Amino acid sequence: MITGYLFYMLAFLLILFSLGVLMHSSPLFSSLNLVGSMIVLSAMYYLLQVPFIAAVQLIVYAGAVMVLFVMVMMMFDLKHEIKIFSGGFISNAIKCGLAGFFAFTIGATAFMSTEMISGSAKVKTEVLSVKSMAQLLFKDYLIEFEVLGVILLLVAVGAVALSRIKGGTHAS
Amino acid sequence: MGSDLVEVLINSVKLVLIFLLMVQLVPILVWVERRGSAFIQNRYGPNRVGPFGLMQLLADAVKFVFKEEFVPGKGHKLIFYAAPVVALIPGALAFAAIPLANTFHLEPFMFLGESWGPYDINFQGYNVGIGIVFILGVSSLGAYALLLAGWGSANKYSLYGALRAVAQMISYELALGLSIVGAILVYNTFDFHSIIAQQAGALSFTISGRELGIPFLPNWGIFYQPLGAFLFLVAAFAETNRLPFDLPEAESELIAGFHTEYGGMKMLMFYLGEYGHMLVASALLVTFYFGGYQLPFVSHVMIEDMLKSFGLGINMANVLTAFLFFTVFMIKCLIFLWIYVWVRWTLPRFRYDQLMDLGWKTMLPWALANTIVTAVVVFLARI
Amino acid sequence: MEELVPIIALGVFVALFGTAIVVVTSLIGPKPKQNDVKDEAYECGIPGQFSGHSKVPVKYYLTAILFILFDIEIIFMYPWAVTFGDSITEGYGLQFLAAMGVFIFIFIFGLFWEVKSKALEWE
Amino acid sequence: MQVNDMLAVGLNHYLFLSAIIFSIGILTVLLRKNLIVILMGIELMLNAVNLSFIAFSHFSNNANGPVIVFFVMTLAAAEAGVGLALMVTIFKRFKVVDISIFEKLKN
Repeated sequence: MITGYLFYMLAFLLILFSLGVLMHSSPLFSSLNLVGSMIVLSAMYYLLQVPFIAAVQLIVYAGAVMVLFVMVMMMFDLKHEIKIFSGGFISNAIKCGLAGFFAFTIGATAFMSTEMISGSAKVKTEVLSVKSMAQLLFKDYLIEFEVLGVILLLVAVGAVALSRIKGGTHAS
Repeated sequence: MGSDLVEVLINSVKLVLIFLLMVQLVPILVWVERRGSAFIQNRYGPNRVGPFGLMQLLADAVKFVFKEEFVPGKGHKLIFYAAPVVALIPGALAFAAIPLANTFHLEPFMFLGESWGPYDINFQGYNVGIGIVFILGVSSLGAYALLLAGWGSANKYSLYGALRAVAQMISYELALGLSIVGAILVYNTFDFHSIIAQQAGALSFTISGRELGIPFLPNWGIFYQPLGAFLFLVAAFAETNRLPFDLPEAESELIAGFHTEYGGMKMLMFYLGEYGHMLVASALLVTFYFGGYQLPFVSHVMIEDMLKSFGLGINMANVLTAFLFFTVFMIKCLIFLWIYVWVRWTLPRFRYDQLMDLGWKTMLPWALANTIVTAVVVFLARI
Repeated sequence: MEELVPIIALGVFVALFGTAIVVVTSLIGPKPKQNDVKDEAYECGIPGQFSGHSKVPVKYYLTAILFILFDIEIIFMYPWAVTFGDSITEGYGLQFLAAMGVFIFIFIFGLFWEVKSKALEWE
Repeated sequence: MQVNDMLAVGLNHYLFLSAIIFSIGILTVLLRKNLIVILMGIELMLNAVNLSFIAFSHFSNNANGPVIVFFVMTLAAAEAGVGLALMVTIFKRFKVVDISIFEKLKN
């Protein structure tokens, strides 16, 4: 019962914030809207009984990635954009139509297959324990986990190398 | 939030009380800071208004309320006003997730002509089950208040102060997060109640099946994780931007850092956020390494039984015990808050490159070493 | 998940509390006339030289990127640390230790490389 | 009765929501000019997918979903890191972060 109310509230907020990302003319406000949608998504994960993933969403997305985005926005000092959308009216209309069609397709598919999924009636009632997740992570997905460590190392090297390119934001 | 009216009421009052607890701590801490610095520097400090200068804070509060309203001309109004409000939220949300006293049981009682209960009441805003990870997640949102304040003021000193503060916060967040991993390895849980329960009694541990114990020491985490506790304390100092790590507010370089353009109540709200963070850090330190709300060697059942033997009712005895434990918890927290003040007036400020070097090249490797050694020792002890 | 309700309630309450303080003090406080000099950014009384939103060194964002990467590696240690004790009693502790050992080795290698490449130097 | 039916939130509610968020992400990528906002659109799409993963795992009682989400989050963070490093480099070179820079690449 209360889950239903919470879901609709969070869904409304999520759509609102996402539209804010799309529509706001200032990139800084777009990024702040994205921060909002990340926090709402974290609440939604909590609602779906994966509190650990919810906390990770807060730490990684809201607390780290979005801080970086907001910081870069403030560093660039981007003004409000007069023309925020690329392309002309017709091409944009086509793009909107395609995205709408895509959303409709996914929605219709979900609606058609809903009996197939809900028929299994295996809805989780208890909270997903971190331990069962860790079992999967460090046994079944062990290779992926180690590869991820290597990828993070490569990204660090790449970021440092990119920042070495001459110039500087204060040179302008 | 609760199944019936009384429980919902109790829980709501609890939330508000915990938040007010955080808010009212600020004037006390400001007083402690002024008098404490005076004590350390061998002078009097504020002593004119009221006994021991206690009323000085009231005078300050009145002054804050009647300050002039000011927004810098080029500043962004919405962001400028939003920043202090945002600064309040992470500290409050994090503090409400920490248990302040033991869970106590209320037998059914009569209220408004109806019978209510029984209840089991946590002295805690909410029990999220993943405790420490939730707190790390929520307090990582603290960076936004600084960024918003720095950008909204349209002042380059504010912006630089904010960027410095954020760079410092995120650098020390690594050491903070990593220093706790050792403690989690020892306790095997994220949940605060379980962590505190494991610290009951006298110090005892099992090595390869043999029980070893030191009867005169409490079973606190500090004896398992001394290095982790120290790293946590230092990282918490840097997280809260306190001296010796208060580079964002270095007066000689940056005026007052990210809140240069703020005054009056809005400035006070940044202080609320900062002291809230300090309180959360102290509470975490107490919970992880100093036995939480427990008195050493004494369990809450013993005190409840003792109170009952004095002829108190069950409910009364349980509530009184919970309040006793709450007092113990607050005293432990206040000791660490005093350490914050003490360190502030003892150590000089770091230089910025020294600060970053300390975070990345000293504390992070030491925290990593702590984790590895703990893992190996746990493995060898339990195998 | 019932616990979401008090979390949201507290968040909203604190936000309202803060907003109320900001609004009330802005109503109570005196409002002297603003002038151009007062509206300028505070720079110790010297006339401002540059616009408020000046450019900042790239160093800060590099620190933020490196923070993200190390932060993720640390977060992977949390589920591991919670499960490690159980894994020993269930008999595959060595496997867990080895899995995290390799990961931490990569972590240390990355940290060492960063220190070596002077990406963490502040002048 | 109808209100109660509405409040019984099932898998398809979450899937609809995920589809909507994904479409908004696609539109952000397709329509916006600013490169960093485009990057944010990609983050939005990834998050929509994460939401559907978690929803599927919740409604079929399967612990694999959260693990995959964990991996996706990690990769998204890494992608954002490299993406923003590229943006800063582009900003240094062209003084704008706009998709118009790709027109300059022709010559």
